[in-house]
Parts: sequence; structure tokens; C-alpha cells
Amino acid sequence: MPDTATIAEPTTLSYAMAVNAALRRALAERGDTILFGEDVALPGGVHGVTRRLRTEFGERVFDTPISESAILGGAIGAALMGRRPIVEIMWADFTFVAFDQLINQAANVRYVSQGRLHAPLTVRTQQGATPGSCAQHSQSVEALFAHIPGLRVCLPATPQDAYDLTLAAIGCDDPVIVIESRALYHSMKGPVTFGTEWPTIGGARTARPGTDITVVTWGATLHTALAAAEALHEEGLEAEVVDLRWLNPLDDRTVLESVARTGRLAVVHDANLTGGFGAEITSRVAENGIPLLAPPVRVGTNDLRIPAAPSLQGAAIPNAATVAERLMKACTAGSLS
Amino acid sequence: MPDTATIAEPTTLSYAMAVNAALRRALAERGDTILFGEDVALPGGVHGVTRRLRTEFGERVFDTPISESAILGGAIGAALMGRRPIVEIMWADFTFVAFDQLINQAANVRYVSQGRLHAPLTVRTQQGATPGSCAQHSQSVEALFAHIPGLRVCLPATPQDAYDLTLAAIGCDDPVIVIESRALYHSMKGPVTFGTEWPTIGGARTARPGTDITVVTWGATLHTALAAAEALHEEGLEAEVVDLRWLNPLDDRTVLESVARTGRLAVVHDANLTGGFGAEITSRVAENGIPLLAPPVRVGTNDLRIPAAPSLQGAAIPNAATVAERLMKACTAGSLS
Amino acid sequence: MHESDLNQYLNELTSMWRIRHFEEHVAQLRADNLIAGSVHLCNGQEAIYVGTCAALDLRRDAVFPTYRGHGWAIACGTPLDALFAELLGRAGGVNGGRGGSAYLSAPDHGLYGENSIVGAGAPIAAGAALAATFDGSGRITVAAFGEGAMNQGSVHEALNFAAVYQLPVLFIVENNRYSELTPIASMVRSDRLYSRASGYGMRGVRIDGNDIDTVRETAIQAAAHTRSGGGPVLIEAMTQRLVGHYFGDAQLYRPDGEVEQAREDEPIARLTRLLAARGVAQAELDAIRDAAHQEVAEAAKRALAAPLADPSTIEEHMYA
Amino acid sequence: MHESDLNQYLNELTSMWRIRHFEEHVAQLRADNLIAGSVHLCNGQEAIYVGTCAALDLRRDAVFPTYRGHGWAIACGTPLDALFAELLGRAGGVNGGRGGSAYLSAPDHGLYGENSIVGAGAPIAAGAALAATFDGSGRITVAAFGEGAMNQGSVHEALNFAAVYQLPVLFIVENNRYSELTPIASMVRSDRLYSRASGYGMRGVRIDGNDIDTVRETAIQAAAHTRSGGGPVLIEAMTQRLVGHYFGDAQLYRPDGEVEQAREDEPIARLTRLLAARGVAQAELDAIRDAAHQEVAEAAKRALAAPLADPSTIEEHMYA
Ligand SMILES: Cc1ncc(C[n+]2csc(CCOP(=O)(O)OP(=O)(O)O)c2C)c(N)n1
Ligand SMILES: Cc1ncc(C[n+]2csc(CCOP(=O)(O)OP(=O)(O)O)c2C)c(N)n1
Ligand SMILES: [Mg+2]
Ligand SMILES: [Mg+2]
Repeated sequence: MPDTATIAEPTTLSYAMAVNAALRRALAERGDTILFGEDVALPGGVHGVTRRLRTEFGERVFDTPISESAILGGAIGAALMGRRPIVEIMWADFTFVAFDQLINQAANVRYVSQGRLHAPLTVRTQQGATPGSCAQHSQSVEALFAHIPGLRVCLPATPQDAYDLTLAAIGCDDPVIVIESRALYHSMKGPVTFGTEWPTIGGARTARPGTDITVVTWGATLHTALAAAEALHEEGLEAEVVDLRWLNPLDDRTVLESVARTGRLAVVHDANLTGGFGAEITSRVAENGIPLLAPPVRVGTNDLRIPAAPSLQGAAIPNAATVAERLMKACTAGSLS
Repeated sequence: MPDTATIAEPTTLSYAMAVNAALRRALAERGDTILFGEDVALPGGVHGVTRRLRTEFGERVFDTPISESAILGGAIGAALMGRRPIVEIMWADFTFVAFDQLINQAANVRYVSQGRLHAPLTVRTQQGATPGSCAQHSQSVEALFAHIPGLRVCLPATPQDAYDLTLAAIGCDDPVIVIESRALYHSMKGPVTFGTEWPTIGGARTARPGTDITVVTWGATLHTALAAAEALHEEGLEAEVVDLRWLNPLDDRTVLESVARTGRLAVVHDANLTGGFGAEITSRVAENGIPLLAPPVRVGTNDLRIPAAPSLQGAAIPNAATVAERLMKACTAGSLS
Repeated sequence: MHESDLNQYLNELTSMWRIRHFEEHVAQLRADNLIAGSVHLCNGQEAIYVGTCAALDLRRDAVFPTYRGHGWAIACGTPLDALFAELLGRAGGVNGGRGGSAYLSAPDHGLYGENSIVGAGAPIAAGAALAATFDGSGRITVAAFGEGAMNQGSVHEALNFAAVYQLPVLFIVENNRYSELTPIASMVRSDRLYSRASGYGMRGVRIDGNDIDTVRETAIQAAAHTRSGGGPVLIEAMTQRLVGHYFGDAQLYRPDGEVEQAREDEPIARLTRLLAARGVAQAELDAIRDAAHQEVAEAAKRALAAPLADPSTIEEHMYA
Repeated sequence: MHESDLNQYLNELTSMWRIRHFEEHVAQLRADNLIAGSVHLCNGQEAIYVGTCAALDLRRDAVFPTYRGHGWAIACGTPLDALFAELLGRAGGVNGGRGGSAYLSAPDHGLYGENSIVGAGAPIAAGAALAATFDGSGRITVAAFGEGAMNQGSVHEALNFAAVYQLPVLFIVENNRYSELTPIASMVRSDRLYSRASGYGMRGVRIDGNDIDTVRETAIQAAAHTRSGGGPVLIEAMTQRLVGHYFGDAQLYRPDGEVEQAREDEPIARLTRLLAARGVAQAELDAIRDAAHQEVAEAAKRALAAPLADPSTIEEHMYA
């Protein structure tokens, strides 16, 4: 692999290898980084995301016991002492065995110490359902993290963002949860420009411009939303698709500005609806008094556990067709008053 | 204490003793109940909520090691086998050391087994900030539970509800999280009618009727909202205060019906705003297309960690004065379009 | 050899073959993309399941394995059709396809559920044992998990919880040396995991988990001990998997020759050698293997012909 | 007695008195409602803090105690004014009043933070020790927690994590027999908690935590051992609290005579008796006590006169 830091021409990488390139750059350029987690070092990660890093960076990259509290607590302690740990929690569903270390520990460090201490750790994890994945390996749980003040949260949806957001997370002086997409790791390839600047956190991206409705989404669901927008286009409707990328910090200005133009709002996510982050987006638009031509729409999984069978998963989780149908209805729905 | 089950005249009880009366009745009438947790048996609970139950019910009430995963997992296992466990997690903040047992375990039992198994357990906990309570003992975290399909969630705000909702939770054949209020345990006394029926889950309550704005709230914040409504009343404005009581099942009909009448909506909670359950309420009203005279308002804690010093806590968390001010503004704000 | 002993061995051989063939069929179905997602096979660990279940009364006892639980399910007597159907996402699966390979249950057969969160089943099994101290059932429970799970907080809490109340639960550590792709030796400083038991005031033993006699006799003793109120027992059963952690694992982390050696030491080969040495005809041994194979193949065929889980049912059974 | 030994003892007596008087002042301030909320006092456990800190170099070492951490803070050298101010919710508190009694930190003095989640500080302390294996600092860390915390999953994970990487961390179990209102004997089957260490392949010892000599010498040895790469050490220091779990605890759960006996065995009384027996004049011992008292009283007075934390600052320091 070429020296990632000095290349300006885009390279085509899978989502997984884009994360790998970011980790490699961080380990190479920042001597304070260390990387650990279950199966991340010698095996190179169960999804291959961390491969070759152990070979290249030696003991700064190491495997751990199956002890998520020790992994996260260990990262916090090392961060307090000036390291910049990058840890992997293999599935977002597994964060719950050690949630305390994120909510009650990492999130409190800076505020409670009045900034005397800080905990610049990056927690990489991944989420979502894939055919056959069981109910304990399928949840989309970003809303839980996004409700915790003190934690930065992002969900890259493209190889470029997998690269940029990972670096931004590592560079951030606060704890950041990077929620990757298992479904995209090897299925999605795309151009990645490495750049020379170190990316910083925050900022939504308008993934597709449009005039008829604003569709807010994040993470792997972006691709569902884009496919639905394409279907709308064939019906003569132009959806503007906003990829939030970061739930914290939240770039609600991009959303508000877009909705003010289109007059319609839909939020699409894989997570279940009640208490999902879609509610936050809908609320921000409402409380800012942005006039809407029709009620806002949230598309997500109904409030269900996730079944393993592909036929059931397919019916539970939004797909391009069901999203397109909902968007179409939203575009043609009557005025509010 | 009199035999609680047969008395129709209201008795005056503290919030804590109302919970105690419900637990006592459940243990007396349902032989399948067992009750355990840290310090709940011989000491009668660190807040005295479970006092005398060990004496009365013997080994069905017992103290545990400081092992929240074992407590919750133990309750699930016992529930699978036909017991009806009632466990205490001393502070809601501590659920995070064992969150997996609620999210990935209890919540999945019925759905994944197609109803062949079920886990009728009740998790009692309490939350909120009280003067001096530290950042790890002060959070209001109901939104996290309310985002998990499979978990029922309630927050009693009065002694009567402390009694009724606790019984309803215990009687429910699914896992229920009862989030009590530490601040109310001994400070709030009120009439409790024991009744003869066993209460069932669900249902909001209109705690104060009004015509000018609908104020949706739950848990201890109800009293903040009622005090604010009283202040509004002195200004000639009538707020209708809806106490949700249950976030799951969510009685959104009562909310929608009220907002349709008042044309204005405010949600008030102690939890921090972003991703709080206020967003869900605001979204339900918006997506149902209920016409509003002014944008909806969410009042909560800004997205902060909770400081211990009373002077700081007072500034961070909504109180009657700050809520009244926000409600007043909401009542006088101009029309949406 | 007594006739009853011989029969027992032959039954055990049948059971182990049933599991082995099941797993081999699953591997093929997964390779053919008829099963979707991760599958964790237990080839080589069969003696643990068959030997332990000999000590259980599955009308009242309850077993809590992990994602690597097909062998437990079969040893408990779960019908093969319904198991295949579950993995194949069919309506007739033990959980109608909702559980899948890694999170299925069959409580009618004492299988109270696989668990795909490492360590999470241990406190649940302890709780099921706790229920037995109230309901007069005489139930004991089994919490089974891998050696890697011994470093998970919930297992620690479960062990102490069971010890303090002397709960009737057996903790079976299936020590197959690896946790996913990482050897246990790099995750603990002392690899005598059974020795942790004494710190909780609990019995702990390490046994040869590939020897059906040892597993069965240890389990019978331990079950009697715990059923009679003697408290929990931790059994560290040494074994090896003959396959990868999950289907598709290239196993680059395993030293040369390890799997070959494991094939010599695996429980079916060992029991087969023992029976041959004691005079059982090769033809009889082959017939047992082949009958199990046929039973499994037919079950798979029936499951494949059954209808997929019906998407219109997804809203059912969320709440009481 | 050598003069240097004598001086050391006298300094230790001063330090222990400083802690004791601090806690007694806190109790009074809490009783007067000048301090709000729960306070957890460490009266009777002072030798653990003073003895352990003798083994530390607080310019680089890091201590992670619990909510019962005032004694550690003082033994680390945190200024009393800023500690009182923190408990009193003053702007000049070590954390400007944000941490409070149960969750304060003073990293300038090696106090990387109390923790009010039982057991949660242990993996963090292990992580701080992990950093030392990369940064060349020679740092060791101390994770201190009560005996009840030994049943928490995170402590188990931290112990194994530290053992497997041979991290430079001391785990100090302050065994004061009770966890809140429940005796340890009812939460474990084997109460020899230090014996759990061997299961992790780690050194574990139980010591008399009320004997300043024993604590200091054990800590010095253990610190040298772990600092030189010998791996973590678990020290179970037996002690008793002279007061309730938190302020206001009526301690009905303690058997008659237990607290009276504890007053005989507590470390200040013991060191005072030892020094008196070795010929130190009662007047000198009294003077030490009184000087510490005065130092503490004056600090409290200054803190009480300082301004409260300023509500207009609450939005500061949420993020970088
Ligand atoms: C809490 C949690 N952490 C990590 C994982 C990912 N994971 C699945 S299996 C496994 C290895 C378990 O090893 P072991 O306990 O030895 O059991 P084996 O798979 O060898 O049977 C890991 C780390 C998980 N499922 N749950
Ligand atoms: C995870 C968690 N569970 C429960 C509590 C409540 N709690 C606070 S202190 C305490 C007792 C701890 O006992 P021990 O570890 O012996 O320490 P000691 O208080 O005696 O110093 C408990 C249960 C908590 N703070 N955190
Ligand atoms: Mg293993
Ligand atoms: Mg204690």
C-alpha cells in the first residue's frame, strides 16, 4: 500500500480498507496512538479491518481477552495518561456489557474535572443486520450513544468518510464512538482521497441535491435512501438526501436549511422508531418552526427485535422500495393546515 | 400496617412506603414473586423502600453481592422458570454495568422464542439529581430504556402511582423497568387507595386540565410542571399537564387529543435534551399532523453532565421558574405560518 | 463389557455421530448459501454434550449454551428437522427462524437458549437454578461457555452468585484453546482456568473433554452433588474444535499439525477405537455412523422442503 | 528507635490525624447541611492510604480510589482547602464543585479520580498502568476499592487484564467487612478474597490494614515488584470503618461491641500506643493531634468563606 499521507489522487478502496488506511496513518503519524481489542492484532480483526497493523506497528497493536469493560476502561486510563487509544468493540451490541465505561466514565472525564483531565479515545464498532444475523448481533443503537453528553458519535457511510471520520475521531480530544457498517465493509468500494490535512469532527454532507423533500439519514442507511431517491427521480420527484455523518456534534443547520427549501422532511434509519434519532431530527425541525407542506415522516424499523431469518429481516428493516413508497406519499401529502 | 389488599379508604403514604405497600401485597398475594438486590433484605434498602419485607417473607427476599449482571441475569433465569422476580438496581446509573442483560437478554426472550418463553421480571430503580449527588448518581436515563423494544418502562410520580404502577409492573408478563424518584421517596406523601383489582400497565393521566397549552411530562418532573402550570394560572393561562406515566406502552392518544384541543405543546423532562424522550413526543405530534399555533417546545437539561454542587445543579436542571418562563413564551408565541 | 455398558456406548456413539453429521450438513448448507450468516460448528466437542446430558433429566433440567450450541440442542433431544428448519429460516424452525443458528432455544427439550453474547448465559443459568431453590422441582441447570468467556465480567458474577447461594448449577467450560482467532494462552496468565473456582469457594475440576467416559462420570457425580444441595461445580473440559471458529475461518492461527493431531484425539475416533478394541465389529460401527448420517440427511431434506418464515408474522409475540 | 524511623512514624501519625480530623469536620459540615448529599467517610482506614502513598512517587504514579476517597486525596497531598471547597460546592474546589465528595480528582497530586461506580476504577487504573508500558515514565498505578467490589465484573476483567500484560498496578482491597449495610460474609462463600489472585496468575496477600508498618512495607515491596515489571499485585488490607457507610447510617447491622473493639484496633490508636511505648511523650503525641486539628479547622474555615461555584459556568468544559 502506498504512503497514504502524501497522496492526492483518489485510490479505490473498500470501506474496510479505508478504515484500515486511516488507522495505519494514525499509527504512523501519531506516536501516542495504541490499538487494541479482541482479535484485532495477530488475526487482523474478524472482519479484516485491522489487518497488517500488528506487523507494521508491533506491540502498539495488541489482542485482548474477551473483556469489554477492561478494554474500554483500559482505553480511558491510558487516555488519561496521554495515550490516544483506539479500541474495537466487535459489535455495537456488545458495548452493553460495558456501557458504564462509556456513559459514567469516559463521558464525564472532561466536564467533571473542569477540563483538567481528558480522555481522547476512539471506540470503533460496527452495527446493523445482515442476513441471518441474530437478535444480539443486529441492532442499530446509535440513538443510545447520541443521548449521552460528552460522547462524540459518527457513522461513516462511504469509503471516503470511513477514512476521514476515523481520522477525525482519532484526532479528537474527546471520546468518540465510530459506528461502522458491517454490511459495507467488503461490499462497498469507492474512491478515497487521503489528503494532507488531518480531518476534524462534525459536518453533514448533502449526498444528493433535490427540491421536493429533504431526506435525512446516516450510516449504511444512506444507500437505502439514495436508492429510494433514485426511484423518486424516475417519478419526477427530487429528494435532497442529507447524510448527517455525525450525530454529535450535530450539524442541524444543514438540515434546517434544506427543509426550509424543500418544505418536506423524512428521516430514514435502520434503528427502531420509538426513541430513535429520527425523533431528534423531526423535533429540531419542528421546534425551529420551519414551515412544512406536510407532516414529517420517520421511516425505520417498527419497534421489534431483529429476527435472524432473511425473509423476516427483509420485512422488518427499511429497504429502498419501502422507503421510496413512504417518500412518495410524503411528497404528495397535503398541506399541514 | 393494615392488610393492604382489602382497604378501600385512602391511606396517606410516602412515595417510598407506597412502593413498599405494593411490594408487600405482591409478595403476599403472588407466591411466585421473589425479591432481591443489594441491601434490600436485612437492611430494608438504602432508601428504606423494602423495609420489613425480609421479616415478613423470609428467604423470598434476599440480599445479593454487588453484581448487577448476576442480579439481572439471575432474575431473567428465574423468570424463565416461572418465578416472578422483583429486583432492585440501586441507581438507574448502575444499570449500565449490566445493560446487556436488559437489552440483549430480557428484551429478546419473548420475541425470539415466538412466545414459547417469557421473562416476567420487574426491575425497580430510581433516578434523578438531588443536591450534591455526583455525575454518576444523577442522570435521568429513561430515554435509553424507552428505545428498547421488548422492555416496558414506567415512571411513577405520586404515591398512588408508585403503588399502582409497581403492581402493574409485577403483574405484567414482560420485563418492566420501574424508574422511581429518589427525590420523592420521603419528601412526597399523598393518599393511596389500595383497591382490590390488580392494576394493569399503560395509560397516561391528565394531572391538570387546561386549554392554552399541553405540557407533557413524566416522573418527578411532573411536580415541576404542575408548579409551572400554577404560575401560569396566576398569569391567566391554563396549562393542561399530561403525566405519561408509561413510556412503553406509550399512550400517545391522550397527548394527541390534548394537543389537538390546546394547539400548543411543551414537553418537560429532567433528562438532557438531545435524544431525550421529549423528542419522541414532539415527533408523534408532528407526524400526526396536529396543527399547532406555535412551534413545540422541549424543556430539559442542556446537554451537560450533572455537576454535584447544588448551585450548579440548580442552574442545569429545569425548575418551576425556568419551566414557567418557557411555557409562558410558548403560550404567547406567534402562529406557525 | 457388560451389555448395558455396551449399549450405552453405542447410544453415545450414535448421538455423537448425529451431531457430527448435523454440523457437516450445516457447513454444506452454509457453503451453498442456503443458510445465511455466521454458523459456529462444534465438530470435535461432541463428547461434552453427550456426556453431560447423560447426567441430566431434561424434563426439568435446563441447559444454557452459547452460539456454538447445535451439539447441545441435539444432545438434549431437539428434533433435527426443527433445528435444520431454524437455521434455514423456515417457519417450522424451533423459533420459526427468529433465533437462527446462534440464538435458538427449545425449552420443551430443556434447551433454554443459546446465547450470542459471550458470558451472558452464565448468570441466566444461575437464575434458573435459583428458581429451583423455590419451586421444589429438583432442577439443576447447565451454563456452558468457552474458555475465553472466563474473562468476561458476567461469568465472574455468576460464579460468585451461584457459590454464595449454593445454587444447583454446573458451569461447563468448553476449553477448545481458542476464542475466535486468538489462543487462550495470550489472554490469561494462568491457563488453569478451573483453579479460579476455589477463589469462589466452589468445586472446580479439569477433565479430558474428549473422553466420553470421563465426561459422563464427572457430570453424573457433579450433577448429584449440586442437585443434592452441595453447591455449584465448575468443570473445565479440555477439547479441540476440528473446524474454524465460524464457517469460513481459514484458521491461519493454528500451528501446523494441530488439526491433524486433533483428529486423532477427537471423541468419536476415540470411542470408535475403544469399541473396536473391545470387540465391536467394524461393520456395526460403520452402520451406526451411516444410520446417523441418513437420519440427518433426511431431516435436512425435509427442512429444505418446508416453507420459509412468513414475513407477515413479524409483528407477533412482541409483548404479552 | 532510629531517628529517621521516629520521624517517619511521627509524619505518618500527622497524616493519619489530618485525614481523621478532615473526616470529622466533614461529618459536622454535613450534619449542619453545609455539605449536601452523600458523604462516605474513611475513619479507621487511614493507615491504608498513608502507608501505600509512602511507596508511591506521586509526580508520576496515579491513584484511583472510590467515593470513600478523601483519605487517599489527603495522603496524596491534595490541599485541604481545595478538598473542603470541593465538598462545599465552592468555585475553588479541586473540580470547582463539579465532582463533589464522591467523584473528585486532583491529578496534580496523582489523584486521578474517585469513582462512584463500584469497581469501575479498576480497569481505568489498569489502563493508566498500560500507558506506562509505552511512555517510559516508570509509572505505577493504584486501584483501590472495597471488598464488596470484588464481586463486580469490571474488577474481575481488570485483574485478568493486568495479569496478562503484567501491568504495573497495585490492586488494594480495603476490606472493611461491609458493603454499605451488608456484611461481606453474606456475599461470598469464601471470604479469603486475596486467594482469588492466584487464579489470575497474580500475587495476592492479605495484611493487617490497620498496622502502618505492615501496610507501608507491603506497599513498598509490591510497588518495587510491579514497577520493575513483575506484574500486578493484589493486597487485601483488613480494616474497619469507625463510622457508617455514609453519613446518617445508623449501623444497626453491626453487632454489639464491634465498633468499640474497632476503636481499640484502629490505626491511629495503634500507632499512638506504639509510639508511647517507645518513649514518645504524651504531650508530643497530643501536639501532633492538635496541630493537625488546627490545620484542618483553618482550611475548613477558609473554604467556607470562599464563593460558591458560579452557575454561569455550567456550560464550560463539555468538549475540547
Ligand atoms: C460480549 C461479547 N464479546 C465478544 C463477542 C464476540 N465473540 C463471539 S465468540 C467469541 C470467542 C469466544 O471464545 P470462547 O469463549 O473460548 O468460546 P468458543 O467460541 O471457543 O466456543 C467472541 C470474542 C461476543 N459475542 N460477545
Ligand atoms: C455498580 C454499583 N453498584 C452499586 C453501587 C452502590 N454502592 C455504593 S458503595 C457500595 C458498597 C461497596 O462496598 P465495598 O466495595 O466494600 O466498599 P466500601 O464502601 O466498604 O468502602 C454499593 C453497593 C454503586 N455505587 N455502583
Ligand atoms: Mg474457545
Ligand atoms: Mg467494604
